[in-house]
Amino acid sequence: MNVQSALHTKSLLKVENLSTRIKTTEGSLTVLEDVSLTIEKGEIGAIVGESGSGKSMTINSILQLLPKNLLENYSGNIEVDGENLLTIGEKKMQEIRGGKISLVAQNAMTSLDPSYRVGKQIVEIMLDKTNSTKTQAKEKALDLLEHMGIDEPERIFQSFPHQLSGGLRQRVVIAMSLACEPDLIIADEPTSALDPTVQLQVLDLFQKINRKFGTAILIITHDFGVVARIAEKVAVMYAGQIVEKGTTEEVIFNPKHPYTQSLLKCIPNLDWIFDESVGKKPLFQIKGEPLNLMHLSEGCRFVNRCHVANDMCHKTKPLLKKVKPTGLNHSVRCVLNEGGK
Amino acid sequence: MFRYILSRILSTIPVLFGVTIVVFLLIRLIPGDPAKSILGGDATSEAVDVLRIEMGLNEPVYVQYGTWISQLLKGDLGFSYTLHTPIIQELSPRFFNSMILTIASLLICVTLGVILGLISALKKGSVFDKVSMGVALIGASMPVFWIALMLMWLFAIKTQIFPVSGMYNMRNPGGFMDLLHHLILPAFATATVSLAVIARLTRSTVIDILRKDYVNYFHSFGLSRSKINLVHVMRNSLPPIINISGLQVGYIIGGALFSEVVFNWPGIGQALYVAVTSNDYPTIQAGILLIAITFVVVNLVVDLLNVYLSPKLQDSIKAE
Amino acid sequence: ACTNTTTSENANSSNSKEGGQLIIGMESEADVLDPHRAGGWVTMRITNQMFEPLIGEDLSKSSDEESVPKLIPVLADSWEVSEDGKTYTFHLREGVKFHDGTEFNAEAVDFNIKRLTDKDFDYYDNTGAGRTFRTWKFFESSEIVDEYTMNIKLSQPFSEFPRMLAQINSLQIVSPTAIIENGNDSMGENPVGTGPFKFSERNRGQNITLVRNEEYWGEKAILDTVIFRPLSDPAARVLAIQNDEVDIIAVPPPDAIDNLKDQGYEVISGTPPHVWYLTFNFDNEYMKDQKVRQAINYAINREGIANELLNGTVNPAYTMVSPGSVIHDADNKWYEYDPEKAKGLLKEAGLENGFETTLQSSVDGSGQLLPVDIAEWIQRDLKEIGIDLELDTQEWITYYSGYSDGMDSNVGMNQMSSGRTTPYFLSMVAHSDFVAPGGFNSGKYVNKDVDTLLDKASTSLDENESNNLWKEAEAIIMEDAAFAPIVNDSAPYVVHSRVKGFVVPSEEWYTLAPVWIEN
Amino acid sequence: MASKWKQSCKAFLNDKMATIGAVIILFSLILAVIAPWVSPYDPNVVAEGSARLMPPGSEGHLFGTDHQGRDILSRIIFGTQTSLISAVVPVIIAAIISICLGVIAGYYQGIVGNVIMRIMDIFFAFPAVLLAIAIAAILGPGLLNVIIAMIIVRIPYMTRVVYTDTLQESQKEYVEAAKAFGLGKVEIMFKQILPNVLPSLIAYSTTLAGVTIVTVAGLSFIGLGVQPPTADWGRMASDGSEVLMQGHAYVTFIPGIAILILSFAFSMIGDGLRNALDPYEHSKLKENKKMSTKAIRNIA
Amino acid sequence: MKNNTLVEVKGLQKFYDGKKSLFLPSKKITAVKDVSFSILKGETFGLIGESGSGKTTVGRMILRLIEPTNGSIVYNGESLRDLSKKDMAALRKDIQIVFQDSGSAFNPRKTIGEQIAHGLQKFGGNKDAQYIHKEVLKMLEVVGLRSDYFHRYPHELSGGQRQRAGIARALILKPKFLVLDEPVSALDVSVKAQIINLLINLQKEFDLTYLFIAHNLDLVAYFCDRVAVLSKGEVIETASTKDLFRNPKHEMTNKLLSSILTLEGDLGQVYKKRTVI
Ligand SMILES: Nc1ncnc2c1ncn2[C@@H]1O[C@H](COP(=O)(O)OP(=O)(O)OP(=O)(O)O)[C@@H](O)[C@H]1O
Ligand SMILES: Nc1ncnc2c1ncn2[C@@H]1O[C@H](COP(=O)(O)OP(=O)(O)OP(=O)(O)O)[C@@H](O)[C@H]1O
Ligand SMILES: [Mg+2]
Ligand SMILES: [Mg+2]
Repeated sequence: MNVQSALHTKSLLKVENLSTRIKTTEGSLTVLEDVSLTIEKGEIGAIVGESGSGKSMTINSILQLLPKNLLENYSGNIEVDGENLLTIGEKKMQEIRGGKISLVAQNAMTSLDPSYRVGKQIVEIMLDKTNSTKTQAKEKALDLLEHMGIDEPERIFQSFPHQLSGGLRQRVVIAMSLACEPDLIIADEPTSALDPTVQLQVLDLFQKINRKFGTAILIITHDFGVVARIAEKVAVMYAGQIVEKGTTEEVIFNPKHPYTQSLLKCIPNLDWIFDESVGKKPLFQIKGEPLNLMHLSEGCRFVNRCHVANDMCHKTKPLLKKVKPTGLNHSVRCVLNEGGK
Repeated sequence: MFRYILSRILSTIPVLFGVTIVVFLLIRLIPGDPAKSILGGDATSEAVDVLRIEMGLNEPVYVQYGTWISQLLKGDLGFSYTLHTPIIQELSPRFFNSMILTIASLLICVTLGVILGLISALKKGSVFDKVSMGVALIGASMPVFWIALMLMWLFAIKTQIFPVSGMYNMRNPGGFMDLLHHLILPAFATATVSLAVIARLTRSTVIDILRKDYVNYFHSFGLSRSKINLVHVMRNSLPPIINISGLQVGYIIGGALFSEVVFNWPGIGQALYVAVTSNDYPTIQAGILLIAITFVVVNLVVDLLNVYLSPKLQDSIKAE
Repeated sequence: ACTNTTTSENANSSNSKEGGQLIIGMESEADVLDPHRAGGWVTMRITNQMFEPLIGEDLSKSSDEESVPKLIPVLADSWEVSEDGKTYTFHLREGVKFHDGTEFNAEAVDFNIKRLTDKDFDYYDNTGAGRTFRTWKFFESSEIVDEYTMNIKLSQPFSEFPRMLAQINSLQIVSPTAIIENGNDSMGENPVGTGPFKFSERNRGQNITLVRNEEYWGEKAILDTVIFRPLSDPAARVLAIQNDEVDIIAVPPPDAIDNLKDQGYEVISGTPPHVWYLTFNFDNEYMKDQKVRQAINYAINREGIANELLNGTVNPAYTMVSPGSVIHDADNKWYEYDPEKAKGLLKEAGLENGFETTLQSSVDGSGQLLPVDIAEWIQRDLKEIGIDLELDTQEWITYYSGYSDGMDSNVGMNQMSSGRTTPYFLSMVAHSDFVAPGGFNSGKYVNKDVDTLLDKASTSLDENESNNLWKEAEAIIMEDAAFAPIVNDSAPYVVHSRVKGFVVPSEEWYTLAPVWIEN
Repeated sequence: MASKWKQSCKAFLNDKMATIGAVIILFSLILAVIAPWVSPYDPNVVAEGSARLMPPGSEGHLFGTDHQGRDILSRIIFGTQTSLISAVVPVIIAAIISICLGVIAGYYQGIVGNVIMRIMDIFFAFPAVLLAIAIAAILGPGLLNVIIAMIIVRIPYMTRVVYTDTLQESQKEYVEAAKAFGLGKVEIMFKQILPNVLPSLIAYSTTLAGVTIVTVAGLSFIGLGVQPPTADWGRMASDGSEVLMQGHAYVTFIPGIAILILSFAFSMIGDGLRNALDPYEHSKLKENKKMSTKAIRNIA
Repeated sequence: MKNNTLVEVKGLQKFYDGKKSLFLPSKKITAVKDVSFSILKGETFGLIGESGSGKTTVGRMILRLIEPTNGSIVYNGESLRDLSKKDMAALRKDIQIVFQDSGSAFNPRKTIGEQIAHGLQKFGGNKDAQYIHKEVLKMLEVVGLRSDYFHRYPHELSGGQRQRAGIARALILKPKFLVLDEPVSALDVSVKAQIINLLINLQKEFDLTYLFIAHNLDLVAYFCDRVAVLSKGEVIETASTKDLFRNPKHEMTNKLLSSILTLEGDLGQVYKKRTVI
């Protein structure tokens, strides 16, 4: 939204220098390092990154959903409305979950209990989190379903998850996440399992919700197309770190990190279809494979795949720093691009 | 739905048909002459011949099968070689007694097994989990007759808390409480192995479901773990637990044979034991058939129950 | 053969005794309660309380008091035999009623005889006929003289016929009305006889309950009810009596007996007509040799089996004549334990280096004691004299039905447990008429002299003469060593001290009419 | 190839319980072989000078003597032979037959598969123990007949495991890939699919071997097992019941414990194998629960 | 024109029997209703459609991995459905397939090398083990895999590497025609680009013809020369990529196109913008 406002008001969600370590059979593993991001009220943000880059881990850390036997420790700060989630305790945390922040699950197919009617599941959450009666909750649930652009809310309410198509199920999950009127919805790859046509509808729905209820949305995706369509600001993740963040325009049209640049170049160029004069350009290709967190070197994590890396990159650990001349919010984690070129 | 139930019921017919063939063939395969077995070793060969004709043993096999089936359908299970009585008279009261034992064992192993498995799953990796699963594995590795003997030794001989045998105290039968008193040891002996199996399965099922996305998803809404466990985990563990419990009925009926013998429980298993030791083939045949039919019916009920419990299955059936 | 004396003299004081309930733990479930069809002693002990024969045995005396049960008139007041020994006339008791209220008379007896002998009779019973064919071996016809007089004609004299009739499943009289009304099979489920007890209920595997017959023609039973409870596990029987769940148990495990005695239970036993014996196979190359048979007889330590293995619940047997039989003479011992003599005999037979052969045995069965344990004991004894015995064990019924087929030539011997109060038992095991396959003479022992003696004995009309003939036959059979008698069961029952009047006669069964419970 | 086995071995050896199980089985295998040399007495004959029912710890009789005066330790040692044979032989033979039936039924899902599986269904209508009893009763007692009965009883269960796995595997794309190369049906079934089905069958078979020991003991109790005087744990445990009441519980107790230990050892190995033989187990984080659930369900 | 056609599919149909129980009437499931198209030598032919529209079924029917219920498949002038088993087997080395789910496309219990070698063992003229080994290593190099992957098991490879191995396996027999069933759908953007580039290079190098099946349209738009749109088992539109994307005739096609999200908005808008300019 408004870039300046961030400076003055308290942010809705503010993650600062979050690092998360988990236990694995081969020892402890830092899956998130130095992750910082903020979401303001009513804002739509996005996190992009390839598989395994730590997107889901970020969300699970924010909501503290990592199972005890997996989590080793968190460090850093996670503030919601000024309250530090890492210190408020499990009971308060439970109120935040679903109350202030709710999740749209990555996989709507498996995130609904197959044994209960979907309506009952929405109502269950309402009854648990608010003081409403059953009939009130049902009414509200039907209302929500209608808002989701569902024609026959009553029928959907009475359906079992498996009776619904992927798109409908995703809508139900979104309705569920709205059940307690949260301030922030975090959606983990809400559309990657859907048909492209349905994906578009769901994205539009998010936008509608954002406008209508003023709910802030943090969307997780690996698709820059989605980011471009919906987000106001975006953070790009690679190997557990945010490598670049800024407004969507800044990041997409003026990417500073070689990784972001490469990713964007990987998107096929369709000019040849519209422009007779150009032929198909070969796709840009990042060399190598996504990084395995188990084998980290001391320098930049992207160094082995980077097309501009030099010796310095191997040695110095880059920090996330503001891109100087351009934007106030545009930051990048690259020694070569600090302060821009 | 009705059509499905009907078709499911009908689909047991070929199985039952196969079961009768297997059971019929069993007795065909015995070496020796059934007529002679009936009359005993010192009967005249004339008497044996008469009986052979009477029993239709000179007919071709398929005719014999036909006769046998048509008698079965009339409720005639045949005639015992050694007891010289119509088998139905021998087995029907015993069947009832066996059901008492089976149901009691089932109740024990399902309730205890589920509780044990559930706690173990929720406290996965804890001492309780390790101990109870270790014990469960041991429980599943013991012969039922041995468990029965050991229980008997401990609770009926050493401590005399429970009676050793029978269903009632003959001197002064004390109704239901008396029955219960007599029931506990054989029921536990029969239930042990299944208890272990159910506990293990419940544990792995619950662990599986605890890992499901929807369980974690509900947690992300701040619902308490205990509530999720109660509402979602339990509900979704139900079908596999019912499934395994249904299958355990077979094991329990098999195990009941041993505890019935050890505890002198007047059930069908005891009759089978006597029949086996005296080579009373028609009774073996009838007993096995009766149990198989019961088992088929139990499986049918379990299937239908599972359909009832699984909305997805119901729908795929409706779609047919 | 016998005169009519009145029954049960010790029952005269019955009015002073209370009734009550007696529970008997029996060693297995009873089979069918139809006395003609019943197959085992366990069942006969129950049917004997409900059914009565024309001529019976006096079961009220223990073996000690009377080593052979006397023949007594029961449903027949008296009987006589014709000069030629072929016609028996029975004068039936008047005023006897079946439990179903119908009248007992000559027609009823005729009905019963026909049920067992007349193939064309509507109520002919194949099973019953098969079971009793030895009794009816020489039967020709029956004839109703008047309402209470019956004639039975035989084709040849048969001195043991009355005794055979008294053997309990030969001619126990069942109610014709009950059979005509409910069919031939009904008697097993709803027994109707004339005895001192009547059938009350049966729960299979749990109990068979009899109640006193208040209408009984003779001295009424004292007990109100008798419950027979099947407890097939020996240990369970012991526990049941220790826990006071039953009053009497049959066949206690030998190891438990001392303990039970210490705890104050009475152990009552008798000398029923029972022999556990080996039959030598005359088709076998080694067993053909009399010396080998004798050697084996000498080599077996019968005392050891009786006292060590079976803890004194049996007695060593030195003859094939059953104890409880008129001609039994306990002092006449053949082949007492003498391994050296046995070795000598083998040497004489040219087998000093020993040989291998097989002993067939059942693993269990009615009256079988501990067949495998005994067989293993014999195995060890024979090893001493160089004979390697291989055991071939089978389940009882399989074994029993194969028994009368005889043995294959490679089998040396097999084992049986049997006996009768009548000396006719000798014919059953040793007469060539009963040679296997088909008969009880499983070893195919044939000796013309023995045959002649046995035939004479069974047709002789003079009791002394026939007894002498039986004894002569016994001597030859034993000299031939056609068998090796091992032990005689003493049929121990463990009885609670409050049970009075329970007597084990020289039979495999008993009567409960004189029994009472002392409070 | 080698690395895969190494990996599996490592995973197996890391599993403490499975290793213990393997040690037990190995030990009893050795014991079975050297029984005639290590057994203090002839198992079937009363030793010179020993009495009946000597309690455990008596001189010269570590486990005491039984109701016939035979040395229980010697009988236990010799009993390993019959126990191992009756556990392993039926399972191996049943496994071989089941592999053929199950793979064929799973791959040809048409009439052939249907007929095979419907026949199996019929056998599923009988509780396994009872079917074993019925078959053994009809064949008559004896070790060989028990083995035959156990083979027949185990086939339906193992076939079903092979069948469902084959069904699952044959829907995977590597089978299509093999078809695209024009591989024959037999090749696909036994060279492509079978190696993927085998591990879970091996694990399941091992568990079943443990169950089989227990079942065979039950048959012995009924008198259908190994015939006397051959030493057999099941028979020993059930014969001992005669003197159990007289306070000689050890005559039953000791062979029962032997059965328990051996059967337990097989289950432990089964569990261990289930985890160790799974190629995904080493690389992926997720635990593969599918197998054990199925295995447990099928034992009944 | 005609002799330039490599594969021609006509009136292809596939029904499945939905029968579940002996006592219930069976119901036919239509997987493919009516599909006809032809693929020219050397081109990349795209097959797009929503999920469940029958794309995979069509692809596999061409290889006769699934037996069609009706219709004809002509490859290089030969009617595949009329071929004997033996002739078909011989033709298999000409037509190969790359699967979507690289996880299950490899036998988990055989090494990558073994599985790539399979085709050579079956069809290769030279069955010498050493020769085959060499060939496989060559192929691995072609698809950009190091030689030490030869001895690895499938689960030891990443998704992208497995997909390369899948391509190597398909190419080892030097086929002329490759069916690519969503070969990159499961991959990350960066890896996707690598694979597509590889496919394009291979096509040039080996003179391949592709049938490219996808539901993600951006790649189809980039990669294919001609496209057929499948909906509910029927081909609703076939055209060259340019024509199709510029001038979608069918409403369904239009919808599909609009769902392609580019950085500048969805393709529908982009196109409108472009044509206005
Ligand atoms: N249970 C776990 N044990 C060990 N490592 C884990 C676990 N869960 C996640 N990781 C590791 O943490 C890193 C981040 O995983 P995360 O799930 O956040 O990725 P993601 O960006 O959400 O990927 P995707 O797009 O596939 O969902 C990965 O490298 C992953 O291997
Ligand atoms: N073996 C089968 N039995 C029954 N129905 C089948 C079978 N295989 C496919 N189908 C059905 O045929 C239809 C077409 O399936 P197909 O897999 O070809 O679709 P697709 O276009 O490849 O979808 P996706 O994009 O999801 O891969 C689907 O509705 C499917 O349910
Ligand atoms: Mg994720
Ligand atoms: Mg597909």
